[in-house]
Amino acid sequence: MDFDLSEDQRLLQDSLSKLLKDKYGFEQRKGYMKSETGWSRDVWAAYAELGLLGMPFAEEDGGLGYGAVETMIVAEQMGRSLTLEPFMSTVVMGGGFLRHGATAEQRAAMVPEIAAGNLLLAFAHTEPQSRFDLNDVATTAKKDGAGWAIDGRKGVVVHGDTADQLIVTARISGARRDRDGIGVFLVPANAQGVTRRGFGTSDGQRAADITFDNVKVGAEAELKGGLALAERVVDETMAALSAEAIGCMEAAKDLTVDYLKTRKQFGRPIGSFQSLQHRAAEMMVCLEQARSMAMLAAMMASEPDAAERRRQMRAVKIEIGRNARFVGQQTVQMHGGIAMTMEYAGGHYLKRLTVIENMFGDMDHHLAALSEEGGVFLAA
Amino acid sequence: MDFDLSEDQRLLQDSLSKLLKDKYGFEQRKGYMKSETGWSRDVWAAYAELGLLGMPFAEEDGGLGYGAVETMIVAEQMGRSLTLEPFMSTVVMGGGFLRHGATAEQRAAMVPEIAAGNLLLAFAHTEPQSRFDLNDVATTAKKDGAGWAIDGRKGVVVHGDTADQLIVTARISGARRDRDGIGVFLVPANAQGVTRRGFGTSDGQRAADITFDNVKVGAEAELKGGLALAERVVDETMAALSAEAIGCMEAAKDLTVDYLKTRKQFGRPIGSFQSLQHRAAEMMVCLEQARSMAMLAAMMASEPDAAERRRQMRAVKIEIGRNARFVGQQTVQMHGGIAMTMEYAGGHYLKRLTVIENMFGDMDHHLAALSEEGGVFLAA
Amino acid sequence: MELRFTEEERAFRQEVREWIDANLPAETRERMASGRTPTKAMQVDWQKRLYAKGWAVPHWPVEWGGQPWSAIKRFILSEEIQSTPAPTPLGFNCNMLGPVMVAFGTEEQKKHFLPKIANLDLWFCQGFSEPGAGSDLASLKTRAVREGDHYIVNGQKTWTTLAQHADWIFLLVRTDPGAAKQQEGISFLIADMKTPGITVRPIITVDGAHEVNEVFFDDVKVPVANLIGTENRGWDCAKFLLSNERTGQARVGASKERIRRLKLIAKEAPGGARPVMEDPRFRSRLTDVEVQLKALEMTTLRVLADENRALSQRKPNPASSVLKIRGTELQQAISELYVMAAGPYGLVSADPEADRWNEPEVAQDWQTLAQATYFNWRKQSIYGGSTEIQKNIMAKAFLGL
Amino acid sequence: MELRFTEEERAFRQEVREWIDANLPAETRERMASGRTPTKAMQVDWQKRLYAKGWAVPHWPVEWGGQPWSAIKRFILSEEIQSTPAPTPLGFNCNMLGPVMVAFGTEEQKKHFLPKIANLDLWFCQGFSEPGAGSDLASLKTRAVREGDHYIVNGQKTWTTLAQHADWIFLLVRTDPGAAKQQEGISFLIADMKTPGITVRPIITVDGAHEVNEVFFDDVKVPVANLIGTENRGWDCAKFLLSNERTGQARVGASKERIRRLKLIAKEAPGGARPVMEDPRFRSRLTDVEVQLKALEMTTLRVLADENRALSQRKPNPASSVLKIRGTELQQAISELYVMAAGPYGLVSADPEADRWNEPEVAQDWQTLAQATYFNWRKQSIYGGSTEIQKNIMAKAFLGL
Repeated sequence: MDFDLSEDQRLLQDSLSKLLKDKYGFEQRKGYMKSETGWSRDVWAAYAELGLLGMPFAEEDGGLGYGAVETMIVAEQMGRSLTLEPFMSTVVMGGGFLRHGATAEQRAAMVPEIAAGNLLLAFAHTEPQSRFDLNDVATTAKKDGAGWAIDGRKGVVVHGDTADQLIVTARISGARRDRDGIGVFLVPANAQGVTRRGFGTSDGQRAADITFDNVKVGAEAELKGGLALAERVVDETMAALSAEAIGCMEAAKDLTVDYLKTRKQFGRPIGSFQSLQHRAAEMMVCLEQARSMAMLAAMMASEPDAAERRRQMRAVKIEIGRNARFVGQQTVQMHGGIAMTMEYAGGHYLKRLTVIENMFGDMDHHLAALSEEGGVFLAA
Repeated sequence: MDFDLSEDQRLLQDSLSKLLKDKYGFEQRKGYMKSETGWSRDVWAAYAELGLLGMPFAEEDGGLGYGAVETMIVAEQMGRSLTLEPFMSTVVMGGGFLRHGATAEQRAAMVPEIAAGNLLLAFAHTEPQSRFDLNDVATTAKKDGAGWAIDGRKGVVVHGDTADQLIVTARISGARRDRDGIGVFLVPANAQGVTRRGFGTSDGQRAADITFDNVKVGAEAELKGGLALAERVVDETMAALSAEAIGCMEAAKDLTVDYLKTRKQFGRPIGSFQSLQHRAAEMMVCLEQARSMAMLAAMMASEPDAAERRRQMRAVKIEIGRNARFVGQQTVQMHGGIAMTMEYAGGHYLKRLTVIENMFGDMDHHLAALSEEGGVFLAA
Repeated sequence: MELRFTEEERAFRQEVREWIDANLPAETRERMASGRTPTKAMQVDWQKRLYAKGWAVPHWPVEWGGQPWSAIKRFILSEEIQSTPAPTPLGFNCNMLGPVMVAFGTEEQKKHFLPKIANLDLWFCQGFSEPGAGSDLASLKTRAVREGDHYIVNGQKTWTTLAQHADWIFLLVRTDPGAAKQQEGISFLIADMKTPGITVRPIITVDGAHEVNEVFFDDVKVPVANLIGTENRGWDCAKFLLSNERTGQARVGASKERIRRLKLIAKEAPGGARPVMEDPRFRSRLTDVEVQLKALEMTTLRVLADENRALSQRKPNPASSVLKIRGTELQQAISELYVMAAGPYGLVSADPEADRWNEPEVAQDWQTLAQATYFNWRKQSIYGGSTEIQKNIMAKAFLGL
Repeated sequence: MELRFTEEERAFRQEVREWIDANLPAETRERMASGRTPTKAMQVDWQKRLYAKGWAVPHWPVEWGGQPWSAIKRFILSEEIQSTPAPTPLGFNCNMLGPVMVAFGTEEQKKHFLPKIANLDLWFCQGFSEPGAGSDLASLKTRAVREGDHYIVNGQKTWTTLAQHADWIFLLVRTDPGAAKQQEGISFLIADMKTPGITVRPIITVDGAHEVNEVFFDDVKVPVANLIGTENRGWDCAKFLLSNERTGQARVGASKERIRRLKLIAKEAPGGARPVMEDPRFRSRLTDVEVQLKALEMTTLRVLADENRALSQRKPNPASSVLKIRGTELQQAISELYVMAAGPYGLVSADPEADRWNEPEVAQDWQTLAQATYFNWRKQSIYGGSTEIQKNIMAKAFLGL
């Protein structure tokens, strides 16, 4: 067991950190947010140049063959800078679906495009009734000649407004909440019958509400793996989101501690007040506990036993959520009014952390499921 | 609406407070605890003299006709002094059963004896399988000629080791958890077939495990009212226990604040440290919120609508439990080691508060039930 | 001790309820019920109706539009307004400036301003906080120099709520920078927002709302007649204002309304296999908040019933400090329950700039407000005396630490 | 970065498990499993077995009985011992005095004492705290005056755990009351408990247990040869001791064992209609604690893996401060879950004076221990550096506040 980064990993961290320092100051970020896409094509191109967009793919597919630890490193840096680009959607989620569910031909066609920054993906799974349950799918895929016809509605498709290809769960057979009978389909966003309505999310990112009205795709559009594939990719995504949350928390903690040292009231730095000192210490405890879980997530992302992976990932999500909430809230509380404003980064960390807490299941969702699965420490 | 005490009520409070100051110093209490009964016959006689033992009974029965507010006043004083005598068992619970369930003849026979301090009662309801459910009764009462034969086992009968008469729930008909078919019986503790094993409780009081082996009682032994009677009395007891908890919390808070002012470390009173100041302030918030609920309990104890009474009393028990736990734990934490010892009152408040928290249902028990009953604020 | 509402109090509650039902415009009720703040027009219209009925400022002296009511009766009115929900009379006017003017103002000031304040003919905002003076309010730096019958005011105020709606502002200024203590040498002024040299700059909060502002004073001429109380004794007015109406901060009525609504919503809100409300965990969390709110309601009533004693003995009820701390916590906790209920659709963010952005709707209206409200309500433990400041006060005033 | 146990580490875990199974006396295992502390005889017997195997003090230098293992391997041994559960090697001997003697002792002291310490031939207790010196340890007053080749010790120690079992004591005494700083002028001594003038008086804790003691020193003659390190530099030894083996304080293995046992118990524990474990609220609370414990386990591993860097750069890992704070909280949280599971029968209190008081049983054994353990474990956030002291240290050392 060894928690140190390799030389290559440190290099990756440094070069991304440098890029973001250069291109992702908080003021620059405001500009990206106001642009039409809500994020920066320019930064995206820089990611491509750095190799980040092809990192999870096998070298023979045109990628770098990086693993979960590298994803953790990258996501953490992005969390620090509150980046807005569709890295999770395209590289982590899209990449996961292509690696585990696509044919060699599909990968040969798509991976170079993704790596070059020309192709964006988004995962469409949430439905009005589904809440956090991936298996709750009312959208249907019906056989249509050799191919499929897809009908239904997906909500809150993160970065679905700018995606070129949508990855869509749809029911081939069975009842709405059956685990069997779910297919995962690659659907071009400009296919006939696809209607998208984009909107802002509470953390200042973008998402879309998407309806599918008799959308025809070929037989090859169905990725192999069904629900198990989607769950695997979501587990990998939860690992990446956890690392992003660590970046947010660490940056928020640093910002807060700096503020405590410089802001004066009653003639002294407010960081000299013991109640705030203890709260800052508690923030650090939360950060370290969360960081431990992000590392566990990186370790478990490649666990082949799906049930074991899922249980541990639930534990990760719960602990990240708990600590993210505390750190986010206290960042605002200890700053006071200034962190309530759009102009200051503090409150934006709370917002992004809140969204991460509520993606792919909140604390109660995973607590309920994990406790039904026997908890963390199974009987020996 | 008026929260002030009347002149008479203030007098009652003062005279009991004086009595306890005189007879219930912490060192005196240690002596009572070590005595054979585990409490003081002498103090009990003093209560009788003050009229406390007959206070809830109607004047025509030989009592003082006092209500829930007076019980609250008395219980709060007893909580401050951590008294050990069977006041809850005999006067609050026993009194409740006699007032609401006994015949005039029974009251005529028993009330003067109780008021004089000669007769002690205890309520036997818990069974090994019942947890907090009053309706979960495996003990049976079978018709036996004109009377009854009782068989079963009751656990954790508070003050059951010294009681003269036991008030016992037993099943006359139906299945173990049916709400119907439960009878409440007055059983002399020295009746043939009654076996008692006394033991100490975690707060330094006394209780007994009691088995009933074909115990024969007359027809008049059955009080009228069944489960509804028991629930009504338990609601009244929860009100009194809440007031006792207020007394414990207030005394614990005072003790702690005094200690913060006098204990010095690092060359200054530890009460000058802001983190402890804020914790003490939080203790006060807890105390006041709990006090509000103890007052609500006194108000609701006489509510005729049983469902409404029950809902409000659950809310009381939950809020008392939450705040009792915080105040009890912080009393120990802010004192440090000294409050971990038997020799000092601080830890004993935590112990008594823990027992109160766990009597007649803990927080989760009442949260579950209350949320199923629609919560506190019903739809308008 | 009598812990039930009297027959008369219950009848009054019924009367209030019926009157509100008959008089509250439907669109105001609807907007409030959705969890939004009222528009300026709604606020003004409703407060004028309340004033006409005699219910806008019942806690003021009768001669200035108040009512000879008990504190409990005032509580009932306020609770009914909040739990309808309807707009509450503007706090800056009715709970802050009004009582200060009654206590410290001249007869001319009272005659001229009090009716306009109560009837919301003039909308006042509050100029207390400054960039360098937050929790430590007495360190404020905005200067007012007397020149003839005017003060010349220079400086900056911040966190000025709804300054964009305001006709007037009341503010604290430093009139004697040489005073021995910083609390001395402060004065309390009122000023017309149209006075040259006053500039309002919006502050957009993290939820996207425009609620607070910066207000800049650049050589602003304020007539000396606009001084409230004595020059250099403005801190007395400020302390009086801040200690006033602490019971209002608990906002129990509003929280009860939010809880009741949430129960209805959560009965329908999809929870995967079953509605959110049927998840025992969610239900327990909700009930837990309700229980604490019930306790806070009782605490509020205790403080109100004790008001006369507290005023006459000048010894505040220790329970009064509970109201701001727990009231805030519970409002924040309720906002977290809404976020939980909204689930993945809580990510959808209402666009406050575009009125009909959600047509056709991409998420239910309440879902689009859940996270915004959660973010916005974080302010409640910061403003009006942060939780930390409240605890400092409690430790000192009530515990002697 | 390699976040899995190696093949070798997994094999070692298996070896440890099998060895413990084969060597732990049944009555010791049973007593530990019931949640009780081991008797003195059990502790001594078990530690001698571990020492014979080479496993009592693996973190010591190899020449003194240690093992050339990685921190992870030591963690595995310790975790397996805790989760059996079996007695852990006596902390006063193995984690406190032993390392201090290795670092500061003379060759004679090492040769004479270290094997006896490791093999528990001598049971040591700790004389640090005094009635007036708790969190502020450096204010200690026990005096040692040198007279020829002896110190004459006078004073009082308190909270001395298991002094009633101890053969020897290590203690901090003030040898130079005139020193400029109170941390200077302190010396670190060891003393035979049979020395005339040493009196042990039990302190009974709220749960009825006799675990801690007061120790009085009345003109106690301690040979100068019993000084560890340099006279007046005892604070160096104390700091070294306190910073040592912080990972042990998390006690993750023991907490895992308590959690696993609780799950079994709660499956049977009556909950009215159904066993406690089937109540979704209880189950969520339990799972929530498990999750935090899992995080703490990972944090422990991170700190261990980082040990060499931290030692060589003299820069402790910030995560190390987490261990005591969260470890304590979780142990306390688990004790509260036991209280919940016990329900009304949690009121039954074990009589620690009478061995067979519960025959025939009035409640299940674990029920009778639930509240006592809860009360007893409140000490954990107080001793060994209270949570408050830990946070002071963190704010200063890691956050620069």
